[in-house]
Amino acid sequence: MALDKQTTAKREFKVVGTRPLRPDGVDKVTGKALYGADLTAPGMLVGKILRSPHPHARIRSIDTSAAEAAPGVKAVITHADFTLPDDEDMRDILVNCMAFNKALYDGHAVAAVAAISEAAAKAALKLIKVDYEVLPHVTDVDEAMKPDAPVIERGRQAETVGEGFSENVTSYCEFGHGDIEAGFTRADHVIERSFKTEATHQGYIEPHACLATFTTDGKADLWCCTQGQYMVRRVCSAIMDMEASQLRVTPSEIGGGFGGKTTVFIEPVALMLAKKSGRPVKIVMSRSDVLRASGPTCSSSMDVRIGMTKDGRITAGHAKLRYQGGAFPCGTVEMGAMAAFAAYDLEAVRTQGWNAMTNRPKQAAYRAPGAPMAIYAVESVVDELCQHLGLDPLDVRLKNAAKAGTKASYGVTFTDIGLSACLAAAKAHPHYAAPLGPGQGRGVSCGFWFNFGGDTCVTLNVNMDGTVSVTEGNPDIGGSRASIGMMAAEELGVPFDKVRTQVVDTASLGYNEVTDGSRVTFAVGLATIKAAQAAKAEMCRRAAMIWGIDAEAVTWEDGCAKPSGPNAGDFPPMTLAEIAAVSSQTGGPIAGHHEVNADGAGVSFGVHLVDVEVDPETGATKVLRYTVFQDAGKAVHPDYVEGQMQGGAVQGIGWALNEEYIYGEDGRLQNAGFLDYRVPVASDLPMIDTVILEIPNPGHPYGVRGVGETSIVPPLAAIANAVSRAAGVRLTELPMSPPRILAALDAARPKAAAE
Amino acid sequence: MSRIHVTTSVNGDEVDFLCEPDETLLDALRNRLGLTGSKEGCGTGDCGACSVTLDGRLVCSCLVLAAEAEGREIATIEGMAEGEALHPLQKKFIEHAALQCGVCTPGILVATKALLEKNPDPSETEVRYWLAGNLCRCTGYDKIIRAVMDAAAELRRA
Amino acid sequence: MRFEVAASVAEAVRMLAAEPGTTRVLAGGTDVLVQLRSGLVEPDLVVDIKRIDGMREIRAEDGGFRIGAAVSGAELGEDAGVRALWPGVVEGMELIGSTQVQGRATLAGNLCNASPAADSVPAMVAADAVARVAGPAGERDVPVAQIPAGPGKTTLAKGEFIVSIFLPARPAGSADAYLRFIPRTEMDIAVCSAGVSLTIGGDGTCTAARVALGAVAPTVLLVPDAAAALIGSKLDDAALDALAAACSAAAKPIDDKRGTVAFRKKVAGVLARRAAVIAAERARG
Amino acid sequence: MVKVAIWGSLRGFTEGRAEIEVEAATTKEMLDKLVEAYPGLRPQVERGVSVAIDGFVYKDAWFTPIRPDSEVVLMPLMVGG
Repeated sequence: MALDKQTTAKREFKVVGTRPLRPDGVDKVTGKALYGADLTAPGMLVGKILRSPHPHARIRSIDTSAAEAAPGVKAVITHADFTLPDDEDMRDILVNCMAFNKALYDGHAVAAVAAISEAAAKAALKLIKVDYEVLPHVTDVDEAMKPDAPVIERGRQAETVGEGFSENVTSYCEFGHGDIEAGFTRADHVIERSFKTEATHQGYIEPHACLATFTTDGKADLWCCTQGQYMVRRVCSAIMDMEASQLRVTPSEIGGGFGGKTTVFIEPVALMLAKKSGRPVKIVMSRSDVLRASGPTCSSSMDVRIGMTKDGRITAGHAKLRYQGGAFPCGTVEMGAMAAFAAYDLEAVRTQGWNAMTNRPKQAAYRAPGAPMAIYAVESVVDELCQHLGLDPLDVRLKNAAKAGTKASYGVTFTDIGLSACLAAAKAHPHYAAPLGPGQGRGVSCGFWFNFGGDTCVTLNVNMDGTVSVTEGNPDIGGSRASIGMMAAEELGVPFDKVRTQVVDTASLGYNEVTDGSRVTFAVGLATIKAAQAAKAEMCRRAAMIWGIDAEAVTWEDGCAKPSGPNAGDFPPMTLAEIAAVSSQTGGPIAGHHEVNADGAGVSFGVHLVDVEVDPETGATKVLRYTVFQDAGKAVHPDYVEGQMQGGAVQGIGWALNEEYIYGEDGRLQNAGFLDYRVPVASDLPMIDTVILEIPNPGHPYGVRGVGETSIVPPLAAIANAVSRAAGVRLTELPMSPPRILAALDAARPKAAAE
Repeated sequence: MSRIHVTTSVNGDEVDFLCEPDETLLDALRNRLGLTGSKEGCGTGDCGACSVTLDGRLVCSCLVLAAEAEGREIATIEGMAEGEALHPLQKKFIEHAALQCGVCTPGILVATKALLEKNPDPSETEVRYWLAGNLCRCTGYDKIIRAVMDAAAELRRA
Repeated sequence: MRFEVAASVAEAVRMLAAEPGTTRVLAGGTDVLVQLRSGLVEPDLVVDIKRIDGMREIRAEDGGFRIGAAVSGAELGEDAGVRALWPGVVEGMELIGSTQVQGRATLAGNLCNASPAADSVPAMVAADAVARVAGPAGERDVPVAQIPAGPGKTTLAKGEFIVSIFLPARPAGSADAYLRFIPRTEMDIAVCSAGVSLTIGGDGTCTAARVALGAVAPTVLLVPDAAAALIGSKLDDAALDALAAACSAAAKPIDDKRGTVAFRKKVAGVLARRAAVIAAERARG
Repeated sequence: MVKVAIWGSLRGFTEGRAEIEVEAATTKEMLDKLVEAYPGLRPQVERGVSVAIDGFVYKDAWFTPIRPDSEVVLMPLMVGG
């Protein structure tokens, strides 16, 4: 459908844009909904994983004999039970799930057991003897890039990386256009600053959990909490060297993911234990396992240089981004480098990015992966330029805002985008005019995310009683059953409560990409609308048969088939229910399908506005007021769009203020629990106000844009800018924990006194 | 380790089970009694997903030994609705879209019910501090707070 | 591991003394269960003392209060008498963990966990509270400050456990306050903390004071210099500055994942100063 | 002929060119021709690329038609959260 883009004509919606009750609500408020750890099977064993205490160590040998002989133990596995797949990505995933020749980070899995009880499994883990040769380690991105750094794995460097770096640097990228040096010359003021951000974790409340069964004829069933059951099947069947059709993966309800459940950590281990023991095996990660050995974000080190004229025109921008993504190559800095200056219409811009390996867990996606850090750095420098030149930060952003026709730094020319609308809405909002008290500061930041579509497959069945069943393949992580059902109801012209949306296992539909890239409401919605259109065409054909007229002479309107005009014949409209009731008599069941590699996901922009107060004696920051402005294209269920905006904002607040991976000198994670990995709690926060803007995405029939990810991008800089203005000193390192803020304040105090 | 026989009351029903001496009440509820509505998010009392009441007092069931439950009264999320009738808090959570993934929801509902029984007219700040031990990663708490305030108002009217 | 429920103090002492291996006393369990589950401690015996008579009671005694070892934070907070006499101790206790943790956690448990950052301990030390310890040799009274021996270690002997905490009577014009610094608003371990107990005479002069700091040394630190800065003053800025300086000087903290030496030294003074102001306001009624 | 914009770090493999002209009517043809003309691009193309055509991003879609006046931009393969 490349050249068949949708119309942007305004249309009247009946269901889309309303706020019906979500269909899975009752299950989730009564405790009936089944999540990853909630299923049991007869004869089930408990699976437990032994993890490396060392950040970097060669595994000389693993002696499992005592564990195998222990009472109640039914299987013990190590890397020796697996065969490395040919595909490099699959190999990395397997080696991350089970260490081969080396333990690459604190918490890396080295062996696993399945036993009849938790206690027996725990006892068996202690009997496994691993002979480690401890190696020098590196966890900091700048250290890892130095030529003399301990190398995580040789031979992983792409041809794009230049000379002078450690082999840990796996790839280099560069984007941009124009002559930046000429641009800086035109500037009245240029600011260059260096920034660092620590790794954060998605922090989903539900730890990874799965239940695997394996039959002797090679069929397997896997129940797990995941953002994509088809991805799990593809990866696990490759690792287990089995045919995809022989592995059925059923997604549980999912207790949060935010990108962290777009890959596997324990599923291949459970499958191998189940295969070896011949019994169902359940593995549930502890919170400490989740933090040590699932997929946090990249940490970063960045240099940003921006020039501006006295009247606020940005003349050039240059960003150098260095990300570490754990012990395997990743492609995250590319997205940061493309997103860094996306909010600006620039004549001269250059971004460079380096990905590096360290002795940390393999990074996984986290909401707009790669973008929040890069945009934090850029938006901080823009803010400082505004301060220096005495300019209003929203005016400056409006003046330089990317718009339709802007050539983005990554080469693409934008179509209709909502950035200026968000900025104008922020400017006009009462929040922006509200007075600030002493010690308080206001910060603004733009945010951007690309949004994706991808492989999608939906079936829509019209039942004989006039109800509709939508079958889709993307786990409902935040209300998508509601939004998908609403789009089906809208297209068919039936009430929302006549539609039930089911998320199904891998045997029931073709491939669906993981719930990521803010793709579900966009892509699954698109496929659902197309499937509904197919069902409508079939229902028109059935009505035509009943009326004895040509199918082309029947149209669908308000939930009914109608003759298309006076010439077509004079028949009373037939409702969906009436057509469905006689479907058996008119040719059999009525269904619509749509299968597509969806494109046309429109980019998404947002603007955040925040007020904070900094305690000058302790460096504590209190968030006083927060408003999110975001372009949703078309908000299908506004409650859940607001929910995405609020949830992303608060995750960003956590990233900005308190969340961080803390590694000790010994390379071990110091804060592997919710006590010291500090996600925001209810009492930390004010209400998060939201303003939804709707600039329709021309790539979707209803104008929908993904909304899930953009909201985590602006808070880092919005909070940093607010804190820096409140404290009177520029903060350049995240998180802005109280000791960091107080140290910055103390460093600035004698200087201020001297001036 | 010899197992311990525990007789206790869960949601008003007398139940008994055998447990290990070091087994938590949460594990016994989930694995012995099939009540999987209480969730384990951390196992260290930092997330509140396992909240239940023990003799009317709000606790983390991951920080209670199952053996301690002998002769006590436990209430879990499974006992909150009466038959088909949802508790007003449950209704308000759905109405206000106060859940996204829903995994923290049972614990938050149990905790909130305990709050409103103690303090039927809490301020927003009181609700936020009472719920500080119930982590929610999806919503940013906004819609949860709105749902609680609205449910409290409705319960006061009733 | 064995789990036993003691019916009396004597039975609990017998059980604890007879077990050759590692033992743990279970009151609120909010620390014991975390250690148990993480594998940090693998006790051979856990003795539940909650069903012993008097363990969950708060009794008025000699103008003060005797608080049973299994009284939870929530129960303590609901006691108007203790709250009126020792508001700082109550607020210290109430800061521990979440509402859920408050349903279980106890003063005695917080003390015996022997964390330098324990929230109730600086306030108890400032209050000069006394722990009653039961053991094979009978009962003895020990100042609270002498119970912790270092991080995770106590001075209690084999078979001993705390049965109650005594908060003494105090003259008119007395009050206390406790403040801690945490990065969030709840749910964190104190990065540093300060408890201040003081008495203000009729003319507004501070006649007595005790100042204790948490999380700036291996055990809670009583700072006599800080108290001396207050005593005899009218709690003017100069006295409060001297108090803060004495606290910052006395603090001997470490750098760790929760804070830095510089931060803790400075903020210990800030908190002591703020706590003294609150305590004085309370004392003046 | 369509003009394909190449991101900066690949220019080392295109004799410094930021834009390459190839005769292609679909994305697959375009990628094949690029690699044919500049074999240094092969590792990156094999690792995976996205293609933006007139502002819309296409991932692994071989037969997406390209008009001669289309804006075609090569992008690294992207993932979301």
